[in-house]
Amino acid sequence: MSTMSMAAALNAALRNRMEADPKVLVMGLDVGKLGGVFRITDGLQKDFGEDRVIDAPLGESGIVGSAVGLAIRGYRPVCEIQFDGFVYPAFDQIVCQLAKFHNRSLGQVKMPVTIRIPYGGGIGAVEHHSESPEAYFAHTAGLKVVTCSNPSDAYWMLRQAIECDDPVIFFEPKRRYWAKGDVDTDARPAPLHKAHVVRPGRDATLVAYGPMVATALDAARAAAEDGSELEVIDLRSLSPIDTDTVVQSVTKTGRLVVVHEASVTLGMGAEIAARVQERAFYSLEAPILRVGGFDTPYPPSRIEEEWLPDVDRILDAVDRALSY
Amino acid sequence: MSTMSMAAALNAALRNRMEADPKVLVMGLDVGKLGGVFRITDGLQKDFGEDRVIDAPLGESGIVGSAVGLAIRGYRPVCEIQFDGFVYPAFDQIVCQLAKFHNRSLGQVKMPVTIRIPYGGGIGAVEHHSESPEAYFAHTAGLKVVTCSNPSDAYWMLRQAIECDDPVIFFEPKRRYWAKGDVDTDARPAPLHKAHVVRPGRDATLVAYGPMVATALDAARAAAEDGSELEVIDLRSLSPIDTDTVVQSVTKTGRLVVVHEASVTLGMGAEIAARVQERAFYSLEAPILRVGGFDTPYPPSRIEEEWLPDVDRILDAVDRALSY
Amino acid sequence: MSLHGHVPPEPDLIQLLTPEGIRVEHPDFPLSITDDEITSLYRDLVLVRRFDAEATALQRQGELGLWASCLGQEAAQVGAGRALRSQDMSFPTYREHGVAWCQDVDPVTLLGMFRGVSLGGWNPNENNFNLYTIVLGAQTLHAVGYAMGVVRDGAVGSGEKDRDTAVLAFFGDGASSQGDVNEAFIWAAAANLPVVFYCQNNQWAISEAVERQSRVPLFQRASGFGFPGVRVDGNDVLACLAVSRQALDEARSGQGPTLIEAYTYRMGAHTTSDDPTRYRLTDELETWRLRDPIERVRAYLVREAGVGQDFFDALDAESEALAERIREACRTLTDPGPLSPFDHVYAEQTDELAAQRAGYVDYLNSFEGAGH
Amino acid sequence: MSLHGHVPPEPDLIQLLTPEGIRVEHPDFPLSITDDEITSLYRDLVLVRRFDAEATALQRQGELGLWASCLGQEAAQVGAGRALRSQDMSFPTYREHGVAWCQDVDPVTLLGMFRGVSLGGWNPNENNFNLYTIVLGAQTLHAVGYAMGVVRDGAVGSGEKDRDTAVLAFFGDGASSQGDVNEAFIWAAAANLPVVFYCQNNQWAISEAVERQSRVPLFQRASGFGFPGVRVDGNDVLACLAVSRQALDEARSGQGPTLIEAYTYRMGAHTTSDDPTRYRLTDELETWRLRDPIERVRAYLVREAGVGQDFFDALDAESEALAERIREACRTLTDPGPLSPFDHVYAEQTDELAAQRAGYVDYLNSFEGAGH
Ligand SMILES: Cc1ncc(C[n+]2csc(CCOP(=O)(O)OP(=O)(O)O)c2C)c(N)n1
Ligand SMILES: Cc1ncc(C[n+]2csc(CCOP(=O)(O)OP(=O)(O)O)c2C)c(N)n1
Ligand SMILES: [Mg+2]
Ligand SMILES: [Mg+2]
Repeated sequence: MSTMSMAAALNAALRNRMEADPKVLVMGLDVGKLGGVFRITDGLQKDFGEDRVIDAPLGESGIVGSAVGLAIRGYRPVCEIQFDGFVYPAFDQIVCQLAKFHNRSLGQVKMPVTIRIPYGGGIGAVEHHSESPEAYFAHTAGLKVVTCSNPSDAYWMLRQAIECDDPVIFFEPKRRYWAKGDVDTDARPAPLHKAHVVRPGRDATLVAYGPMVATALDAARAAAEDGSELEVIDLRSLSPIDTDTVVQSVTKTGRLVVVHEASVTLGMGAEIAARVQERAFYSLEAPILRVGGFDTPYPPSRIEEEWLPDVDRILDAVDRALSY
Repeated sequence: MSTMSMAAALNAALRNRMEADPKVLVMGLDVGKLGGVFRITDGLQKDFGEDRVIDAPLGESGIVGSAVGLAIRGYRPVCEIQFDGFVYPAFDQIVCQLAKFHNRSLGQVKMPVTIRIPYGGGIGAVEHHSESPEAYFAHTAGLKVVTCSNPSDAYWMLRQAIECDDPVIFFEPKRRYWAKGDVDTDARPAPLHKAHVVRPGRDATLVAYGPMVATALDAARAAAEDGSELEVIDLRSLSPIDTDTVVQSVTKTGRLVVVHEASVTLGMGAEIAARVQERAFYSLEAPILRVGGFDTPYPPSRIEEEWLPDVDRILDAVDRALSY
Repeated sequence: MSLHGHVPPEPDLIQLLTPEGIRVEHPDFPLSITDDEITSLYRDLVLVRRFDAEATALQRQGELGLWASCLGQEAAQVGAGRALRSQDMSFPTYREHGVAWCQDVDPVTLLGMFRGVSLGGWNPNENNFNLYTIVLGAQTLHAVGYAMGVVRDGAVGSGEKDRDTAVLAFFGDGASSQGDVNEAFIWAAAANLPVVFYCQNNQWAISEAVERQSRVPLFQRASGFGFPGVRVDGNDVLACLAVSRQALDEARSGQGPTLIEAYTYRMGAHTTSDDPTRYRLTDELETWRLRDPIERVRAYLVREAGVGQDFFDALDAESEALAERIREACRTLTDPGPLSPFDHVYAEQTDELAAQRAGYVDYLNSFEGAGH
Repeated sequence: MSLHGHVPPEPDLIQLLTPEGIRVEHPDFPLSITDDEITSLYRDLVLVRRFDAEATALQRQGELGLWASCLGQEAAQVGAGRALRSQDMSFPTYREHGVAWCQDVDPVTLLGMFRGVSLGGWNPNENNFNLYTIVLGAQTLHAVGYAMGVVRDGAVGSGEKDRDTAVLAFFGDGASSQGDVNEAFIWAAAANLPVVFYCQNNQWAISEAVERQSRVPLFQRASGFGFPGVRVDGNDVLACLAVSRQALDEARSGQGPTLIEAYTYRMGAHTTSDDPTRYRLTDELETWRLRDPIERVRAYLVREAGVGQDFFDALDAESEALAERIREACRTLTDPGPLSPFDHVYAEQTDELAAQRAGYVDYLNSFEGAGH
């Protein structure tokens, strides 16, 4: 057990997989000497060489397209997309090739490709550096989509993603990179696609993931002071979704608020609401409410904190849910 | 008033706008002499010339990217994407540029660009020719997304889309191109973003759009024979969504089934379910159910009819909704 | 000086067999080949054409949903295909039936996706022939990644004949305009990868003539990225073979990528759904008929190699037998089951999709005897 | 023949003013320019550098969230910017502060997005200077589309000086690897558009040296697409001006696109967030300091044009005044209101978004006096 930042945990996971399996390669922009703009690949090129930690030419389609080719040849590439807003040039290769290749080959070619994407806002950045594109990928059959909210999950989930024989889009909440936490590298990790109840409660359920888990926990603590016990679920996996865990909680609490940074329309909250209202219809005492980014482009950074869901907006929704 | 196919109606709408406004250009692959693979642009190049009906070099990013540039120069381009599955190379230009440019310029540059996309299955085609990518766009702030289900809407909605000062993704249900219907080119059209109740009913509401409207109507007719009156809503606009019309119907029927070809997870049905359960919570007598494509890649065409929602699958969901 | 003053001359095609069937030499691409070998190439050309014609016929009969014919491009494909060694990997578009043939892929295998019973479904690593890729240009980046793997595996420049590996990536004149193809050039050049890019310029991208894509010959594109490009008579199987061999050899030995432009012609429609009379003149077709890739080899074999009528008769019979076999086999390609879409979405099935499948099973079962 | 035999020689840079400040002639790019004009170019270079330094300082002081400095690239930018006519349109990346300056865009305008109070927010059609584009290469296709519009407007090759219009598209050495940039080349070449592509090869794309992107000089890329490419000393403002003028003239007169590679150096960090010591040696910086784009003009002015200390003193004062004004103005760039994100999503606001905005207004109002 040791205490480390999420960035360090991700680095350790990469290192672990590269040591274990010579087929694991890391590729992306500036992942070599620089160690990535967030230093997640720090030191890897020095230790594993330039042919395993590859500074790619500047093209995201090239990064993912060549990862597909590497996978056909039996490799297990881990691609870094520098920022959320730069994944779109690779969208065609992800949606039409990476996600579909295994199926197209009737299971004869595996696509064990991990695509790491630092995502989300709150770091005061310029345009395209604070987006939350996870719903695009969760809507795409053939992909698995996960996200971590703490160093331990960062470590284990990235290991599991790399070990997985399917393509995994791995979202890293960039504003939580430097928060520290305990990581037990000898533990038995939870299954990759399992949601976690991170705070038990009985009055309402909060579902969050990635960067919003900490915010949801803050909200739950604030609510507790006002006498409401919120159960907080860290979804962890966005595709597949561990609906059972959410439904079980809602069966108990009768109320659900889903929180994410992405624009609310057709965000993950929509899917969770649709599923839960179907599976827990008779348990719901209030409509499922969603707290998300507004249906606008991500705003200039000086007002991002207002645009992003925060404790107040979450509590406002909780109050509304409780008022039914 | 005249009777024409949807293909002819779309052609007439393009012709109407090109005649009215010299800034309207048509561009895409094979839109010139060939008139497009579906002949929607048939004859336009002959009548309006090669500089207004432009056979583009073969690159979708180029098509949309140059449309953005044309819009900056004051033009009003109508782009054709040849098939649904080929829009992804343009995804970056659509999401990061087309959708955001007006906002980035604080409203000083308009993006009156229409992107026509033949979409959906049921035509026995090979891979990438039968997909329903509408949710990706409906999740993207800054775009408007609409789809037509009949020749009259095809005519009017395309005219309105081209007239709109915002980017509109215009989805055309390719398997309905040849179905005929009345078009009154002198009528006063309904607002572009208004949903239509296309069959009144009291027992349950069916929401569909594009290719599935005809299927939903078939289902409603079948249900009527069994004594259930289904209200069918043609959503028409996928962003923004005319939630009021749906809520109003559900307030009356208490039951809602949403139908689309796209994969069910994070498809339009998710958003509609999330909104309606919130706004019509006390009216719902059953959970909102979704009938959509499965969460798999689009299947080989020989089994597409089984994969796609059909009357039986819709009625099965209606039965389940009615059984609550 | 005017920046725009210089107009480069149109290049000569590399040709080793004229349309009249005369064997000529090219100083840069010597080819020592026996008449037996030419006969064997001829056989491939004829069988590919016959198979292709049969597929077109099967489409007309409703047995296939679509067919993308390679009529007219047989030499470009067989020349390239026969230059591959068994360890090499090829990345086709959707039209390289002639390459598939050379890689020993059963033609019937190719029919599945056109019939609509699969999305491809073969194993690319079985015959080193990648799955057909419909999204234009995407496969060129896959070729690049595969080649990166080849290099890392030490399978370039080792000097071992059966180890050193090249990758052959196909694309069309139209696809040359896609960002992906150009990124593939950049990657291959920057890392000196063993990729041979093989552009079949068949003059058309559906209805768009190649002039829509480029005002200079496509092979020239390569020089701007820093690797050699060459234009070959794509209807001359000997030239295609010689140039492909050379480029693949240089790739295997570590000299990096090459772009080959095989200058050819799509004699048929784009696919069986297309109507080329809307956009091109029959004159053009006539001109290209005179350059038919098969006729010239036959002329050579008859006139120069003394191949007798027996051989041609036997080959006719073999062609018909092949067509017959394909026809039969096509009809027996059965539809996949309704649950098959769930089978291979993931290598590690998710509980979620398994549940969706189970729900669908229940639904299907509900019809048993339900009178629906 | 070996396909890979031929290695083209490295080209000479086009240069009109040596690093030592000696005026030289280039046979292909004559430039008749007065010392007054050179003095005025010098003023631009100095003011741009001062403004850029002030922005970097403002970032350090926390007034900006980020700054992408153009230190070292002033000549490449001012040379190109001063070649534009008022009807021409320019499409920058995010680093062309020197071009903005030449286009009379108030430097303070540029600060908004780096401060985080806007996403750009200026009107591209006001100064014919497009919004900064952060997604690499995207703007090159916008330039292409704009140029299509120019052609359709009859504003090319008319012979009217104030009518004929060219489009100048900027991108970096790194961005040259993006599909979009290459598609832009294809479109511009195929339709012979009046676009001048201007690549500032500043040797680095964040931590990646230009060799990661290309093994041949980037200007060569153009020839493969069928239009001229030329490499100019990007630290020589006279050469950049002369070559840009020529290329823009030819574009306006209907001769089509040109690629200019301005060979220069990013003297600072990629942005204020970057730490270049992790990936490059200070030696390199020293080499390039000797080629400083401003020093050489000053040397020329002092030695050849007899410009006296008065001028330099006055310019220093002007620089400081500019810096002062920017500093003040930056601090007063106020944050947008919390409702502003809803304002310009659409030209025709949707009921849906209006309702979302109204809900947010109610929410915000709920705090009034609520003690939150
Ligand atoms: C990205 C993409 N856009 C559009 C299409 C539709 N399409 C299929 S084939 C074709 C023309 C291809 O021309 P070319 O590359 O010359 O190959 P050819 O068909 O001539 O062999 C087009 C536009 C596609 N398959 N992929
Ligand atoms: C599509 C895309 N991918 C990644 C980035 C992140 N990024 C910003 S600048 C940069 C390097 C650009 O290098 P270059 O084109 O040489 O321009 P320079 O910064 O040197 O002016 C990168 C990778 C981006 N902005 N857009
Ligand atoms: Mg072609
Ligand atoms: Mg650079």
